[in-house]
Amino acid sequence: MDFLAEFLQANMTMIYVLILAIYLGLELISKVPTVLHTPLMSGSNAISGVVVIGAIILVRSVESNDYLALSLGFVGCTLGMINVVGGHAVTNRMLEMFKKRK
Amino acid sequence: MDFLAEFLQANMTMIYVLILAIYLGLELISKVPTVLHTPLMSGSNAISGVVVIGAIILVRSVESNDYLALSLGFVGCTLGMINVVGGHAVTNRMLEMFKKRK
Amino acid sequence: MTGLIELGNLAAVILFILGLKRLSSPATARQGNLFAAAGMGLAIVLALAIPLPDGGDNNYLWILAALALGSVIGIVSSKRVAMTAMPQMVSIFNGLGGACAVAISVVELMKYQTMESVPMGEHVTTLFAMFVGAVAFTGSILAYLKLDGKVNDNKLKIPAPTVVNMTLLAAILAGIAFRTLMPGEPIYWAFVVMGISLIYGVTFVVPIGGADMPVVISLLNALSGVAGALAGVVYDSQVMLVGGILVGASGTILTVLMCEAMNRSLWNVIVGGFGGSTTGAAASGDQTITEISTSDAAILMGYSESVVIVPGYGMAVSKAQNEAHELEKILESRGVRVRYAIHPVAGRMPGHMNVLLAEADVSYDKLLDLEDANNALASTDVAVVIGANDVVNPAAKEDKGSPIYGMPILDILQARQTIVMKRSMRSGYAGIENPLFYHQKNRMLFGDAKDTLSKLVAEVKNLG
Amino acid sequence: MTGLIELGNLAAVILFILGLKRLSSPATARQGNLFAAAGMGLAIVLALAIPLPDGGDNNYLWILAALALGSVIGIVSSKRVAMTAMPQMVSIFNGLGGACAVAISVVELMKYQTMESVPMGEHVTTLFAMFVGAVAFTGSILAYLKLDGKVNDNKLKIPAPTVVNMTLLAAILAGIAFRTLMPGEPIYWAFVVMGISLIYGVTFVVPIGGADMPVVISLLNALSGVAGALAGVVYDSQVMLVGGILVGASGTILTVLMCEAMNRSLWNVIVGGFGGSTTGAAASGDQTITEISTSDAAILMGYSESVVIVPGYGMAVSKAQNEAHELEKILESRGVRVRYAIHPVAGRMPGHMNVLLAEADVSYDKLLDLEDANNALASTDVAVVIGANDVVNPAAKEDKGSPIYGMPILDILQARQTIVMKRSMRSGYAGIENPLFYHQKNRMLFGDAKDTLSKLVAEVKNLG
Amino acid sequence: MIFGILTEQQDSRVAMVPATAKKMIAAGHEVWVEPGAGALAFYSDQDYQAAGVKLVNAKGILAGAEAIVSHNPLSESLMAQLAPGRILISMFSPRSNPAVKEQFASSNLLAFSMDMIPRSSLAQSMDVLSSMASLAGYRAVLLAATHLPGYFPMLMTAAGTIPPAKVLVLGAGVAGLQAIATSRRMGARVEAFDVRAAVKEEVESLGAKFIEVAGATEDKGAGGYAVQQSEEYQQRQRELIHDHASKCDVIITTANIPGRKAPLLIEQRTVEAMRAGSVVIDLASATGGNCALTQDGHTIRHGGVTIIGDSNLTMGMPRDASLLYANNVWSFVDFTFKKGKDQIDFSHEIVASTFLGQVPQPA
Amino acid sequence: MIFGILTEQQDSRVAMVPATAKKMIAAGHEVWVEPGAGALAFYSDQDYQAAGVKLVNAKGILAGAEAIVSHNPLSESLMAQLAPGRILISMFSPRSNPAVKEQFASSNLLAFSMDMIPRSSLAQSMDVLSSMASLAGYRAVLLAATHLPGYFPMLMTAAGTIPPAKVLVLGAGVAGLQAIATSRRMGARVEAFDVRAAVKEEVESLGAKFIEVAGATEDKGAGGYAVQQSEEYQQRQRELIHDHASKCDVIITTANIPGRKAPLLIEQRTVEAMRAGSVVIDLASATGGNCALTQDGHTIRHGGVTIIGDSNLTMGMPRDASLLYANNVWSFVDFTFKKGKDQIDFSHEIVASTFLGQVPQPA
Ligand SMILES: NC(=O)c1ccc[n+]([C@@H]2O[C@H](COP(=O)([O-])OP(=O)(O)OC[C@H]3O[C@@H](n4cnc5c(N)ncnc54)[C@H](OP(=O)(O)O)[C@@H]3O)[C@@H](O)[C@H]2O)c1
Ligand SMILES: NC(=O)c1ccc[n+]([C@@H]2O[C@H](COP(=O)([O-])OP(=O)(O)OC[C@H]3O[C@@H](n4cnc5c(N)ncnc54)[C@H](OP(=O)(O)O)[C@@H]3O)[C@@H](O)[C@H]2O)c1
Ligand SMILES: NC(=O)c1ccc[n+]([C@@H]2O[C@H](COP(=O)([O-])OP(=O)(O)OC[C@H]3O[C@@H](n4cnc5c(N)ncnc54)[C@H](O)[C@@H]3O)[C@@H](O)[C@H]2O)c1
Ligand SMILES: NC(=O)c1ccc[n+]([C@@H]2O[C@H](COP(=O)([O-])OP(=O)(O)OC[C@H]3O[C@@H](n4cnc5c(N)ncnc54)[C@H](O)[C@@H]3O)[C@@H](O)[C@H]2O)c1
Repeated sequence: MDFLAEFLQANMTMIYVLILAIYLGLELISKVPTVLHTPLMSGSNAISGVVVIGAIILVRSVESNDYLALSLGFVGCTLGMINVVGGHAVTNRMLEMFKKRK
Repeated sequence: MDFLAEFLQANMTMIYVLILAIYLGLELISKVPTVLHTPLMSGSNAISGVVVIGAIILVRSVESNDYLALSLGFVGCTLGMINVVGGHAVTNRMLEMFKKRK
Repeated sequence: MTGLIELGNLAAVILFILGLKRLSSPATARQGNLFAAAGMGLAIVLALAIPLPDGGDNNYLWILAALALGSVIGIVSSKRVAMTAMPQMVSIFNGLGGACAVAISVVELMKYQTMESVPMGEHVTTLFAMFVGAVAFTGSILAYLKLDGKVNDNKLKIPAPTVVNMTLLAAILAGIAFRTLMPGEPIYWAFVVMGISLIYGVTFVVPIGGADMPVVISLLNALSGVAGALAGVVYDSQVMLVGGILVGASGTILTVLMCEAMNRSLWNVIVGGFGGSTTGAAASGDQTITEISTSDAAILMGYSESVVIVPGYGMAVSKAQNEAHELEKILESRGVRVRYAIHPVAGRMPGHMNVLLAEADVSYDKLLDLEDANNALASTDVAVVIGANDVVNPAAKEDKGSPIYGMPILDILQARQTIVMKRSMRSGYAGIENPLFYHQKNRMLFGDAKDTLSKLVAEVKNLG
Repeated sequence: MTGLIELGNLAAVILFILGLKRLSSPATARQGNLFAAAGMGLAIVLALAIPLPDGGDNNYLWILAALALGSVIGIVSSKRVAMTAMPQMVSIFNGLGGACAVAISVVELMKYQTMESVPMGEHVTTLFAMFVGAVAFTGSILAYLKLDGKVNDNKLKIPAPTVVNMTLLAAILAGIAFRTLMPGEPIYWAFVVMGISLIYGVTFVVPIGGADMPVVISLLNALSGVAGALAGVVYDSQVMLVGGILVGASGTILTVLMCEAMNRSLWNVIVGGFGGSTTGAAASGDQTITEISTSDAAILMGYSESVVIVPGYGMAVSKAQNEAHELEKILESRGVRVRYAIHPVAGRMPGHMNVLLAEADVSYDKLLDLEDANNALASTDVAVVIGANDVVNPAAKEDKGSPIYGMPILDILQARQTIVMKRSMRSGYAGIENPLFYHQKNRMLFGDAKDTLSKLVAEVKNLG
Repeated sequence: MIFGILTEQQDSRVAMVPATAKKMIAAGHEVWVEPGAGALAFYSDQDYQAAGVKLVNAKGILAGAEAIVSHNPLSESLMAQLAPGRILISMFSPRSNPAVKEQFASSNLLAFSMDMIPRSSLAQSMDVLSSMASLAGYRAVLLAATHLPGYFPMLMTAAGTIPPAKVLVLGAGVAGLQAIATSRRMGARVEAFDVRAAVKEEVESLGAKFIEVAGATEDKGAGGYAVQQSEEYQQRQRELIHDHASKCDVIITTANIPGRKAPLLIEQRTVEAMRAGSVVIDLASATGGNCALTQDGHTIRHGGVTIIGDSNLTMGMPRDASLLYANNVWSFVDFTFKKGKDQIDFSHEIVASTFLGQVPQPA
Repeated sequence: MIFGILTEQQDSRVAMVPATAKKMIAAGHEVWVEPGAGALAFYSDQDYQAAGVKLVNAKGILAGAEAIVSHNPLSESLMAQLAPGRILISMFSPRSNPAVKEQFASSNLLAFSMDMIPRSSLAQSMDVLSSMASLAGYRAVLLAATHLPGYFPMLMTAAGTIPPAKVLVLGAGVAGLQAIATSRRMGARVEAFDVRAAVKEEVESLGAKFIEVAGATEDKGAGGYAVQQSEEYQQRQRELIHDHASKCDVIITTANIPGRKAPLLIEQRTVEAMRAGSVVIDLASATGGNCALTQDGHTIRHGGVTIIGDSNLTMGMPRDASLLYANNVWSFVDFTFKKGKDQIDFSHEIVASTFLGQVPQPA
């Protein structure tokens, strides 16, 4: 309880960021038409690949002889990158049909 | 320049709050119909009365014999409060017409 | 304790957000206002409760007195004000908000005098808060005076306003910079800055046409939002900060929207000059007509009890009968009673309107002939004229001189409000002026009937 | 330096936001995806550039290799996959994202072992990241298998799934708590938690029907977003945090929207049971029909080159001719070529359709008779059947046994895609089954023609 | 005032109907109707009595009524029996036979000709020409449809597709517009032509296509009426009309130029170019007809084409024709005799233009 | 095969039109037409020749044509001249006179009666009854409108408001529905009644009001046709119809029960309760009429009400009537004689139901 209060006060700004971001997340797509459900899912899934950033930082910060960490990190980077790149690519394909005819 | 970088790093979270809040501000009312322009203005004007909070904290924190500060603060509180209360009241009146008929 | 209070403040912020959101759609607007108010109430209470870092002796009496006083004034004045004078009221309130910001920053600044080292960031922020607050203050007051016609655009003028304003602005910024960089200098420098700011508020508004005041107020409102946010930084209060920012941001976009609504750019509103004429009331000869936007028209009808549609030759020309029927149906679906008033000579051949409305499959039972219509109109909220002119020309009743004097017309001015859709101010078949258009009960909705109607239908749908 | 990088990250976040925003409207969706991608690219570059607090020896080779490898795999697989298999693909990708989160949290956890005091907050966050990531990982993979039909709902079952899941969940939370409170204990406890999480991912998805997988994927996607955010906290990277949160939030609401779209509650999807039948493909006898939502139908038509409308008795019954005309007009305004195929015996009297369409003022030149229609249909993108049945019944051509064998019909299956609007699967005048409805080219759009059409018109308007 | 209505000679209509009579009586007038006057228009004597009308025989009416209302002018013999100062309200069509002007100038009867009501917005409630023209326009289409050996509307049936009938309306005045509207309703494709360019918009407002011939002379002074056109214009016009006419199934002509012979719009060659079974309805036949082959009051066959010349189509709808006429008259009466028959404002446009004969000098 | 078409006796229609003949010839048949046969239907001999038809006189046709197509059955005398095995395609209406069945049973001619085509979706392209009924329904409205002394549509004019005409349609089969659609188009208020409840939806789909009488007997076996109704049902029905009928301006009756006398729906008292000027069009007059006062083939006046009994309205539109009939026949021929006249599948519903006489035993 007390610990919680502490914590709250310490990270209040952070919490604001959270709340605002969450609300924004909801607000942004609240009016998406059904057709876009899948593309949107795929797109945001690609974004969820941000974890790759974590992987990168991780690999950068471990000693270059700690092979376990490195290889795990390597795997992480690869997987994350697949998620990111593949995700966006797939999304883009899904959205082909929305090319404007002129 | 350097000072700026410093500052940025120090208050990054704060800046995020700013950015998010601003974007949210824009996003929220981007689709308001013309009829609501005035009520909306009036409503947000009432919100802009938050400064009254400042006035309150101010008065609370000054010595109770510093009459200049007190009276200035008093004025501040009063004006701010007028803005807040009056604002919301007026807005409410403007919106009378939107009462749902059943 | 403080942690929870912080949470409370967060709640307040969320209430603000939801409030604004709801305020932007007719169906939820009132609720939105209440949300915002609740948020504010909460914030205030918390501000009273939150333990101060360095003790301080609270002075609750002063505060409560002030709050009580403020509330009373606020309530009373808002009850008193006439529906038509609302914008003026808002503008005054906004001014007071600005003043409040000024007041507290002054105190802060004086406090800094007593401290040996002043944190630069805080100092500059405070000065900005004062500046912005001051502009909002005097600006709003002048806006109020102009709106209320107490000050006349043509009376009050300044030469080369843009130059003047730029100069003042420069001076203020310089002043702030100077003040922050050498806080040692005597305090009155701060007041000099304040003074110029107050003046700037005036000179900023002077060149802008009275008809553009709403835009200005919205802009100043955004400013006072910013002032609040700045103050928030000073007192590092998230509520003030975020609340202020929200107002600042939404206020700005709202201002832009307002300009778009009267299709002008914010810039040409501010540098002013040709304010007025293009907007709100337009002058033709000595009389003036008032336009109405489709969305306002939509609200007007959507929230009325009964609507009478008066079709004329213009409906035929633009083949708008189906759209008219659309409008009828969607209004009916909102519980509005809709009927058509058919003037015997509307159109260009006997029964012209009948043919068209039948084609659009409008039920015969909704058609009122001259007599029934004139009875029905008395108890009608909105009479909508779709491309009719002569058949609703009051001159036939009032103006002995008129060539159509004595011809029976649809006396739509009996209705609470009338809206006339046509493309221009051109006259109809009989080629005579129509006083109806200039009547203060009437609003003009210009454009091809078909387009206008389909826009209208869309807007009514949006009312939700 | 770092300051600027931080700014860069901020930019990335903004790109994410704008990207999501644009992704939610057909007109801007592609652009949105690019925005998001750009943001991601920026973030990655910055992550490589940002100076590490405690030096660290970068290992760029490893990283670049990994990134390159990942990119290649990503590109290739996304190019390879068939349009129809997209959702499966997404689900795999999502799984990998989860796995990535697991990987890094494992490393982190091991790192903690080496430190004497572990900051509790960080520790718990990491564990949660691992947990969530693990669930997303195994869950997505199973979802993929189910979607791809590699795993059959009826084959793979667990008794009392809700109980099982609750237990596992409890175990995991307990594990996390235990781990954080006594970090001294051997590391494998962490892996136990991980193991259970991986299992939970499976048991969570098992009871949910294959037809509901899209919803599940969306949900898991939201989860991996959260995982990312948590990781963000660990590495205190704002991009990861905000980016993750955005995905988490929008993913959640998207999931809810998806459920609404097939009018079910998220809850009854998750506790599963009656998945399938009500959604996507519905079974009638042995054959299955596929439904389509109005908005999908709107897209289909709105972005096509040519549409042929086939009216039938159903249009007459629901008096939908005006709405049909509406649809025609709005499609034409988008540059789509629209015509009507009139079958000689459509309706209940000779010329039934002619009477109605004339009433709606549809131009005669847009009406195609049987012969012309069957020629036109070959080069038609979408054929929309409005309450017709017998006149588009392929049995007349194919099924010698059929009572209407030999009757000339509108052969709409020549069109690229067909949509049939009717209220139910009931048969028409001739009282016979219609194979068209079950054809894989065909989509059913159930409901009263009039309502359906006006919804459709609205949706097409929204395409903007 | 006392208004008298006699039975019309060879006309199915009647100049007053019960409903209107009721209004007049309510306004303090008296209405006398000859027994059986309304029979052919389906208004029975009982109906009249129920409305408060007095049934009076011809003799009585001629003797006692202050004003006599009729569609067609009274015969010489009847008029002879009228006392001086009596009022006559009828359609004397002074435009086509100016003689009547002299006649009344020399007589001491006050004659008002309903067909001279100005075509102003104000006077529209008295505008008999509009009421009758609109009836004629409507009925012309019915006639055409009945004589056409096929459908008007388009029909796509199991026994083949019937294309919509093509209708060409020449002269888009009140009658023309009504004809356009009615044909459209019945599902025909309609084209129309008129010298007055103003009409284009009106025609299109009814969903018909307007055929334009460049360079028509217009005369605003003509109060919306058409004026004589230049020779070479007429040439161009004839060519164009010929092209369109020969492609269509029904032609309805309503082209009139007040006081002059109706313009010739359809030549023989045009008729002969038309498809067998086609129909031409000429509403201008009374003033010579718009079609070269028209015979006023007769239905003839030229090749496969049926040509009907009839300017009295309204007689085919006596009930409504009588009703509308009666109402027009009542509006006129109410306007003109409001202050009593000795207080007529002969200077007012409406009165002036309808009045025949010389203004009585106030004694 | 060689198809012969003779001039119809007192009928304006013709059994074959150039356009259709062209199709038949293209399909390898020969078509002979008697000179002038199409004249009254506005099809000239040139048109036929242009389509590849051979003009042959009656004698020649009777002698040489393998099949003779006509609207009305040939006269005894003509039939006597036909060689055995000749095919006759016409409307023998065996339902109303079963005698023909015997006649052909004893003769050695192959007669197909187009009016016996089953009312199935499949057979609709041959369904003469539909084509003709739809023509009749359309024309009935024209007739009614022309006889009505007033407007059909509502008109709010300066000379008063004319309410829309009220039309009541009894029997909403093909003819009835077409009548409803047409009246609606012309702006009338339409009510309709039929014993078959299924029709309600169809009637409303055309924007008319359906009058419901509870408790009708239906017989799905009757293939969409109506069946005899119980006495007290008919009583209730008559009352209801009486109420509605007496309030309306036009009644169009199309009520038929195949093979029986048409049901009586409008009694004398009802007619007498109707407003003067009203019109009754009885399309069922041939089978006795739905109105008590109907006289088949005559237009009578009862009180103020005009009653027209006519089951041959299609003759008023010979051009399209002939066209549709010809197409129906062609679809039937193409279906029945595809494999040649010796390979007819007499077992098929369509053939079976139309064929009269006994099936020729394959030698
Ligand atoms: N009923 C008859 O038998 C008959 C026959 C002949 C003459 N008249 C006369 O016609 C007149 C009828 O009166 P009315 O009020 O129906 O018509 P009106 O007085 O002629 O007025 C029609 C109005 O519609 C507007 N308009 C035209 N096109 C339009 C479009 N596309 N969209 C929107 N508005 C459009 C015009 O104004 P803008 O140009 O500014 O758009 C015009 O002022 C009377 O004077 C009557 O006497 C009647
Ligand atoms: N043209 C003629 O002269 C004539 C005369 C008599 C019979 N027929 C026969 O009628 C048939 C005509 O074929 P058709 O395809 O036009 O009609 P149909 O085969 O009868 O099919 C009509 C379909 O419309 C649907 N429907 C009914 N009400 C609806 C509503 N309110 N909204 C949406 N859908 C609705 C019905 O399905 P749900 O119930 O599931 O909605 C029904 O399956 C042919 O068999 C023809 O032979 C024609
Ligand atoms: N003010 C009113 O309320 C009112 C009411 C009714 C009519 N009017 C006006 O009165 C005028 C006459 O109406 P009307 O129906 O009695 O006209 P009309 O009967 O005198 O003539 C019928 C039409 O024939 C046309 N015409 C003449 N010569 C022609 C030619 N050579 N080729 C083609 N067309 C030719 C005329 O332009 C007219 O439109 C119209 O302008 C009408 O709008 C006004
Ligand atoms: N399958 C097809 O494509 C097709 C084509 C045409 C007609 N049909 C069907 O054939 C059937 C007969 O059509 P029809 O026009 O030849 O009918 P019809 O001419 O035999 O009779 C006309 C109408 O009179 C009605 N009727 C009979 N007795 C009545 C009474 N006592 N009161 C009121 N109404 C009465 C009948 O129900 C029928 O609707 C209808 O069901 C029609 O739908 C089917």
